[in-house]
Amino acid sequence: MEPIITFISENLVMIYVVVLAVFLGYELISNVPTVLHTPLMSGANAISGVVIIGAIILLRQADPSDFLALGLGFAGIVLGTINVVGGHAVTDRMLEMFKKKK
Amino acid sequence: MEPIITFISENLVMIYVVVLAVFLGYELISNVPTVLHTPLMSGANAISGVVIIGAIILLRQADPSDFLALGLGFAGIVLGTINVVGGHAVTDRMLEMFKKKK
Amino acid sequence: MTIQLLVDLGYLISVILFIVGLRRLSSPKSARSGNLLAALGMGLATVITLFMPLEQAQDAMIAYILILAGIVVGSVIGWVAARRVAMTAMPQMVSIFNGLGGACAVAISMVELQGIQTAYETGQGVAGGVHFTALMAMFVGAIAFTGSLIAYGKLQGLINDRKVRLPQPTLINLILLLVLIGGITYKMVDPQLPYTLVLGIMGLALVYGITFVIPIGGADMPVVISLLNAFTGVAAALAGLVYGNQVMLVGGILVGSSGTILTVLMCEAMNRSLLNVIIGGFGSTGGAAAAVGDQVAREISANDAAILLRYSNQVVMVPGYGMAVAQAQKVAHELEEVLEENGVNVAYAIHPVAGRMPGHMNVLLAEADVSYDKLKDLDDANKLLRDTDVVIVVGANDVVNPSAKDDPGSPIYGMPILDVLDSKNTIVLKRSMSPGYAGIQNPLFFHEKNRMLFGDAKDSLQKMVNEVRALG
Amino acid sequence: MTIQLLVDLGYLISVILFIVGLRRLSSPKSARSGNLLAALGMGLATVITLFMPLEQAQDAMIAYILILAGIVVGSVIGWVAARRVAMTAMPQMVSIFNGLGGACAVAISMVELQGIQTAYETGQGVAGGVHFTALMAMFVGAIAFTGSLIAYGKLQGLINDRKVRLPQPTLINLILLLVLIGGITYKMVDPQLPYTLVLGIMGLALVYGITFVIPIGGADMPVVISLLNAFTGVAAALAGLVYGNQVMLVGGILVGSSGTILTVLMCEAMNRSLLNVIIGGFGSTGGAAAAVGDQVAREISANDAAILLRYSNQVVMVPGYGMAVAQAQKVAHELEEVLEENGVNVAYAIHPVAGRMPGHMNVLLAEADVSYDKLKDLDDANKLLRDTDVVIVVGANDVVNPSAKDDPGSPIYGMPILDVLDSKNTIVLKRSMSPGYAGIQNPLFFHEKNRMLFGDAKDSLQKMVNEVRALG
Amino acid sequence: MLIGVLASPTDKRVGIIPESVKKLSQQGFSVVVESGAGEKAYFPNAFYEEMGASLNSREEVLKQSDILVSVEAPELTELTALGDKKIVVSLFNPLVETEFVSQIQSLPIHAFSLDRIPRTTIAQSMDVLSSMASLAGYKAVLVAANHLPGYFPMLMTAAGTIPPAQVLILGAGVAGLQAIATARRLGARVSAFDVRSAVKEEVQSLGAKFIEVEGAQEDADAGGYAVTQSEAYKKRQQALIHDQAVKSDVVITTAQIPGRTAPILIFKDTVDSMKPGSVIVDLAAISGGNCELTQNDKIIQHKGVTLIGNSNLPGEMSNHASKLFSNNCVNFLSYIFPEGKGELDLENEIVKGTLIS
Amino acid sequence: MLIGVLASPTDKRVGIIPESVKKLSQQGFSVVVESGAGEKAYFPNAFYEEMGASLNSREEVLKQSDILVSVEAPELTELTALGDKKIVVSLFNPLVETEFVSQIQSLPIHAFSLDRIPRTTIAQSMDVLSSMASLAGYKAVLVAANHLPGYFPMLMTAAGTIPPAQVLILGAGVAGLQAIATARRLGARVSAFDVRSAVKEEVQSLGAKFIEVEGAQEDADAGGYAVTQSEAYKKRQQALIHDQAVKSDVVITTAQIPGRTAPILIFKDTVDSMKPGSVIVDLAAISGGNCELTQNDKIIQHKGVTLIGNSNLPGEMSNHASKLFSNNCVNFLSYIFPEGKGELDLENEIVKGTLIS
Ligand SMILES: NC(=O)c1ccc[n+]([C@@H]2O[C@H](COP(=O)([O-])OP(=O)(O)OC[C@H]3O[C@@H](n4cnc5c(N)ncnc54)[C@H](OP(=O)(O)O)[C@@H]3O)[C@@H](O)[C@H]2O)c1
Ligand SMILES: NC(=O)c1ccc[n+]([C@@H]2O[C@H](COP(=O)([O-])OP(=O)(O)OC[C@H]3O[C@@H](n4cnc5c(N)ncnc54)[C@H](OP(=O)(O)O)[C@@H]3O)[C@@H](O)[C@H]2O)c1
Ligand SMILES: NC(=O)c1ccc[n+]([C@@H]2O[C@H](COP(=O)([O-])OP(=O)(O)OC[C@H]3O[C@@H](n4cnc5c(N)ncnc54)[C@H](O)[C@@H]3O)[C@@H](O)[C@H]2O)c1
Ligand SMILES: NC(=O)c1ccc[n+]([C@@H]2O[C@H](COP(=O)([O-])OP(=O)(O)OC[C@H]3O[C@@H](n4cnc5c(N)ncnc54)[C@H](O)[C@@H]3O)[C@@H](O)[C@H]2O)c1
Repeated sequence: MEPIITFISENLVMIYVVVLAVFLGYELISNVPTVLHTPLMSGANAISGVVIIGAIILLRQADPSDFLALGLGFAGIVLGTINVVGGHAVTDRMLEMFKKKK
Repeated sequence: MEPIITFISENLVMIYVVVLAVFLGYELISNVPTVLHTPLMSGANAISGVVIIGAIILLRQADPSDFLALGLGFAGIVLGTINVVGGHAVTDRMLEMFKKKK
Repeated sequence: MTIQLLVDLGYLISVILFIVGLRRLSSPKSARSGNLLAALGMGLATVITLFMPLEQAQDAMIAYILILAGIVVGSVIGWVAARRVAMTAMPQMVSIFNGLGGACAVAISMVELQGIQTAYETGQGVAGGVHFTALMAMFVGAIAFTGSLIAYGKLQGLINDRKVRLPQPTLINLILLLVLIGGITYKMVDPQLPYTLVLGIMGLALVYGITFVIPIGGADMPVVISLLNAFTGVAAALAGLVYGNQVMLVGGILVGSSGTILTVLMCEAMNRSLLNVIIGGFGSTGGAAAAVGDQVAREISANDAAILLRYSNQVVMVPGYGMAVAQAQKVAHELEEVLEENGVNVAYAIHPVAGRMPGHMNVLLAEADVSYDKLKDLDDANKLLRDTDVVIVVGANDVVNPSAKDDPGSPIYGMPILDVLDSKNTIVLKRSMSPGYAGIQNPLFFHEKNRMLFGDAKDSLQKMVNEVRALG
Repeated sequence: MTIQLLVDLGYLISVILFIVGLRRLSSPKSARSGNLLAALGMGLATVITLFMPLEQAQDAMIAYILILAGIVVGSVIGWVAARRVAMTAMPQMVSIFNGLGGACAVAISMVELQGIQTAYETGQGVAGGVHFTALMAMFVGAIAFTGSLIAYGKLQGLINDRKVRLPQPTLINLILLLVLIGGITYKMVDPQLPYTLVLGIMGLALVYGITFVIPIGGADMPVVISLLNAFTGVAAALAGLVYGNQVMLVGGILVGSSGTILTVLMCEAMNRSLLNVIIGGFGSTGGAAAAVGDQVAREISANDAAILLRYSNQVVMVPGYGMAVAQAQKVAHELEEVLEENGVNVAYAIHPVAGRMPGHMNVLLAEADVSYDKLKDLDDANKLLRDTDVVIVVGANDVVNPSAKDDPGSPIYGMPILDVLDSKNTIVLKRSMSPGYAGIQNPLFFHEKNRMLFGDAKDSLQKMVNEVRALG
Repeated sequence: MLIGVLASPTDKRVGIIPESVKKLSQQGFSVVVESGAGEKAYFPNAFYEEMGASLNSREEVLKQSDILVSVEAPELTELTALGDKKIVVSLFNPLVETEFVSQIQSLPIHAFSLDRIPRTTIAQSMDVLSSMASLAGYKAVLVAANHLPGYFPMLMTAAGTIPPAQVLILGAGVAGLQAIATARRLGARVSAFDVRSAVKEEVQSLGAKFIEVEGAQEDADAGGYAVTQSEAYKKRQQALIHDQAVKSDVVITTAQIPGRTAPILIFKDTVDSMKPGSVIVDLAAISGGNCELTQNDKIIQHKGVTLIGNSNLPGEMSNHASKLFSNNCVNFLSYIFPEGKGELDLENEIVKGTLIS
Repeated sequence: MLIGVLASPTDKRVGIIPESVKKLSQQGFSVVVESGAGEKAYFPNAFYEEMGASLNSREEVLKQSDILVSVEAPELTELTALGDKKIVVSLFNPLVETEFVSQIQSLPIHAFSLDRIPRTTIAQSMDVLSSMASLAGYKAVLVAANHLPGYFPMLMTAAGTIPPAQVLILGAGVAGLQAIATARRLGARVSAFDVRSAVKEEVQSLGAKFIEVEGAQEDADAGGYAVTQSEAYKKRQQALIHDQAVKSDVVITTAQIPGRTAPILIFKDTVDSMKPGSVIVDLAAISGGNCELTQNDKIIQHKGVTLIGNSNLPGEMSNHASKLFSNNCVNFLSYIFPEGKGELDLENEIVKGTLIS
């Protein structure tokens, strides 16, 4: 128990951030029309590519001799970037049909 | 500048809390039907009575000889409680008409 | 340590209750429970605050007595006031409550500011952020306080828009605001400045609250109250920062942001901008009443009309020539259907001379496929009207003109009419205050039971249909 | 110090862009800009991360080369893949992308975990929270990774639901999950345990991702992808906690929570519970296709139908006897009106023998007050159909049966029909696959241009009206 | 007071129906009915007796009653034979039957002509003209549809598409509006024309197209009735009506100006150019007709066009027509004699308007 | 091939209208028309000539043509005088006119009776019975409304409330359904009854109430036609119909069983108890009528009830009736003689069904 309690009180504000973000995520999309389910999923998926931030930090912190870290980091960046770039691009294509009128 | 910058980096997570709460507040009620404007205002007003928390803390921290603090604290508690209790009660009355059916 | 965990969790739960409460408050079906949840959150936060470990706690006996006494006194006053107030006076009540919240923020900030002052004077360091925050809490709280009281006065009719006026209100307010900002900046730059400055700032802020609201028209008071409510929220949040208290911070911010949006939404509902409301002052046209001579006909929004209908048991529509002109028969039928879906009984009262030819209404309603059984003729309708909650007069005029009964001087005196005033409420849908075929004014429009919904009948009905649907 | 401020502000702006982006993504009118805003936020966060001061930064040349190379390679692959993919294969693509995001989380967590392992082994202290978080990030990322690949395989038709099956899937999954939780707990309790355990956990998590998705029917894959997307978001957030990085944390949480809700909404749209989807597996009936013999008719939801209609230029409704039975003429007219309001041209194609008496459709549509000018007879309709984007067949059957043209063996061979297949899409509204008056099956239903919308025509049309209205 | 209900030899309607007998007795009147008066309106003697009226011969009814009610005005001889102070309520059509009316003006009776009820809101419940015009408008469409050798509504059938009938209504007063409504019900496309531009809104409120001719004269003091128009206007009007009529399958004319011959709106050459099989119903036949070729109370064929000049269409709907007439009459009697007795208020607008002798 | 169009002495319809002449020539037929054949349907000779048909006397038309089209069957003498292999298309009503048909069966001609087109989806474009029944259903309501001494729709007026007319339709085939639709259009409350329970849904789809009698016999093989019913069923049915009819203002009967006398649905005592002024239109008059009192082609009054036994209502709408007949006929001819010539396919269902000699 002890370490968890410490963790909680140390990161109390962080926990507020998490709780608020959870509610916010819920509220943001709770009124989405069914037609947007797929594009929204795709867009959210692209956002989940933020992990590349982690990969970048990892590589910047990596020892140049630590090939495992370098390799996995590189892999992470490639994979994450595909997720981000491909995700946003594919979402944009899905949403093209909405631009026509009005 | 300096103290503000310090303030910001010291309270960075707090700022996230504020930003998220602002967005959340917006999202929470952005779809409210006009008929609920007044009850919602009243309900929110009751919530804004959280200041009594401050008044309680104030009194608990007050020196028993500091009559100004005691007096203002007491006034704060009375005023705040009226806000909270009266606010919720009045909101409930406004909303009574919604309970009838379905 | 474990107690601290409980406190933290308890506060977190309070915050979540606030969030969920606000959320539920914004939908008619769950609004009541939302209010209760928020109240629960508040209760939880209060209890926790009463007993939580507090570093600088003195926890004097007298303090606890004052706290409990304050809570009891406040609760009783608040409860009784809330129960006693008439339905129509509720906005005023909310305004008063809000003012008190603002006053509370002022009270505690002043104490804190004095503490800070002492700290500065005794040379102890105080974080600049805390000082600033406390000043702002006081400032914002003060505006909310006096502003709300003025709003109350206006709504209650104690302060007359036309009599109590400010010369050059925008200029005065601008100057006041600049002076206030200057004062706060001054105090921040040199915290050693005497406490009198703080008192001066408070005094000016209280004045500013008054001058801020005075120029705004009485009809716009609901918007102002909502805005001041957001101010109180911000004041609470700032106080929360001072105390490093999460519940106050998040709760306050939530109220501040949702209150602001609500204010904007309210302005939108009146087709105006917030700026227009605040600066516009008297120039505003959005008054909720249309006057002919010295008589005043009150208006209703489609939304309020919708809620009135949705929660009725018996609704009667009175079609007239205006329904024919607007070709609103189908939408009328749609409104009937959506109301019936919600368990409301709907009938049509057909006056024998409604329209411009015998059976005009029959032709139109048959076209819209309204069931024959729902059509009531004069006698049946007048019986039904006695048990009717809301009558919607769809572009009829002469056939619901009470002068035919009351005013022997009227050219239509003696004509049987639909006694819509036997019902609890009437809503008249027409485009203007102009008279009908007989060319005579209609006292119904000015009756206290009646509200006008101006606009083309088809549009108005469509709006009502949409609003009733939105009520779910 | 000032740089740190810039970094903090930049990150904050990224987060706000994510929030606003998600918000805008959930409304058709703003969805595109929402996507772009989110992308902008991502770009900003990336640039900041590249250059921000970092305490433990080694900033080796090779690292920067790898970073840039990785970004270039990833961008090119992602971009090309996204541009090349066929409209119909987009869900698969999203699934793949999501899987890669999960893999990325696994990759970085493994590195971090190794670092933590070393720290523990060399006796340096590591906060228990960080260790746990990294383990969870790896675990959740791994499930998202392999799960998404399986979902891709199912959607792409590479994995056949019927052939690739698991015996006792629920049991297997439960056991796997327990073992995984046990492993993580074990490692947490005794952090000194060898790194092999971590590798083992990773391996098992990857397997669990596969066994989690395998039992779920192909038709439910969109829901699964959405769920796995939420997983990736959570993994990102956890990784963010490891790095103490706000953007990752908030961005990840936002995706995690909105993804979860989206999953629930998707299940609701199919009238099922999430549990039912995950556990139900093959038992599920919600397949998006109705089969007669070995022919399969594909279904469409009212929502997708609505969007198809809303963004068309020309829509033609083909009423038949089913419209009469459902008494759907008024709702058909309502759909016509709401589409026309949105700039869509709508006409009705009336087949001479539609219904059960000469002029049956005319009688009904006249009752609903459809303008005579909108009614097209066989010849005009067939001309118009060539330029039609969507045909809605409202309870008609024989009159749109292509066998009358193609199949000399058909009893109605030679009868002129409405050539609805000359249009781009057709949607058939009926209650079942049962035939019409002539008692013969209709190949139209199985045509690739056609989608079925099962249910009473009036209900289906009403749903479409509501959905089109919701599109605003 | 005793009300006597007379039969109308050439009209199928009856002035008071059995249902009204009850109402009248509640108000203190008693009723005697000429035997067989309601027969043609499907109100047999038995129905009257059930409701408490007594039956008698025409002579007796004339002799006994204080108030006489008849749809058709009684013979001059009969009126002359009446005693002092008797009251006669009927349709005297005083603006046209000037000679007859001037003769009865010398008699010591009070004659009320129900066709002179003012067109005000308060008087609407006694307004026989409105009730009858409404019947006529409805019936005119039915008669036209019956004479048209085809369908009114649009039908798309396996044997070809039938386009909707084009119906043109000239004069959109009470009859015209009812005709519009009925034709629209049957599925026709309807256009209408009237000199009074106020009618435009009313026409459109019934879903028909209003044909506008610019520059019409209007007289707000005419109490809702039309006034005669200028020459230039008449030319433009004529051309427009011609164009519309030629396109139409059915033309129904209702244009009247009280006390004058009806305006000619359809000329011979227009009829000549109309489609074979088309139908014209002229409701103004009695005052000369709106069509040049109309013959009162005759149905004629002209180059394949059927011209119907029936002046008493309400009489064809004798049952409902009698019901409405009777209700109007009861409302009128209870208005001028509250509670079944009392002096006439000669200052009252309605009394002034209807009293012709 | 030359098509000859004959006039029908006692029927206002014509078999081929001018518009169809054009279509037929495009398909390789030429057309000769008996002078005046279209007159009564408002298709004057000039219209035919404009479309490229030639005009001639009846004798010449009979002599020249390969195919003869006539609404009314030609005289036996005329048919006998025709040469070999001639084709005659008409309405022979073979199930009833058995004697006449057996006589022409011995002639060396091909006689097609269009009233024998099978009731299948593919044949609908040639189905004269459907087209004519639809006309009859529509017209029946108009005739009823015209004879009813009152309004169909509900009207709430200053002179009292008129309740909507109650209309009862017996037999909901093509004519019955069209009658339902038309009566509903005019604002009546409609109920309908039919032995075939499948019709229930169709009746409701037109907004009318379906009256159900339990236990009807049905025969799926009868091709959509009704079959005769059991005694117990008939009793229940009779009681129910009686109750309904007595409440109704208008009764329209269309019940028929091909080749038999029509079932009696309305008995004398029912008519006796109906309201004075009510109207019965019996579309089955030609096969004996659905009402005991019906007299074919006569309008009679029985105790205040009007009984209309008009057997040829479509003929009253001669213009549209001819148009529909003509289109059916053209579809039929182009179906059995694709491109204007060719041998008859005697195996074809439609040919088999209609060929009576
Ligand atoms: N039934 C008959 O046979 C007949 C025949 C002739 C005359 N009349 C007379 O007509 C009158 C009938 O009474 P009524 O109550 O039906 O009508 P009314 O008294 O004439 O009043 C109609 C009202 O509808 C409103 N209106 C017009 N267009 C509208 C639109 N588009 N949307 C909303 N409102 C609209 C008008 O007010 P705004 O302009 O402010 O919108 C007007 O006040 C009686 O006086 C009767 O005597 C009847
Ligand atoms: N026009 C005439 O004069 C006439 C007369 C007699 C016969 N017919 C024949 O009738 C046919 C007419 O063709 P059609 O295309 O109009 O109709 P149809 O071929 O009979 O098909 C009607 C379809 O409507 C569907 N349906 C029934 N109730 C429904 C409801 N409540 N909601 C949604 N769908 C419903 C039925 O499918 P589900 O059961 O799956 O819902 C059925 O497949 C032709 O074969 C024609 O020959 C015509
Ligand atoms: N106050 C009431 O409640 C009440 C009751 C009944 C009627 N009215 C009004 O009285 C008016 C007259 O009604 P009515 O039906 O007895 O009228 P009417 O029978 O006298 O005339 C019929 C119509 O013909 C039109 N007309 C005359 N000359 C014409 C011409 N040259 N060309 C075209 N049209 C011509 C008239 O404008 C009128 O609309 C209407 O406005 C009606 O609304 C009022
Ligand atoms: N395939 C096609 O496209 C097509 C075309 C036309 C007609 N039809 C069908 O053919 C059928 C017959 O049509 P019709 O109008 O020529 O029929 P019909 O004229 O022979 O009979 C009229 C109606 O009377 C009913 N009837 C018979 N005896 C009765 C009794 N004792 N009591 C009550 N009702 C009785 C019949 O059921 C029928 O509905 C209908 O079902 C129609 O839908 C099909």
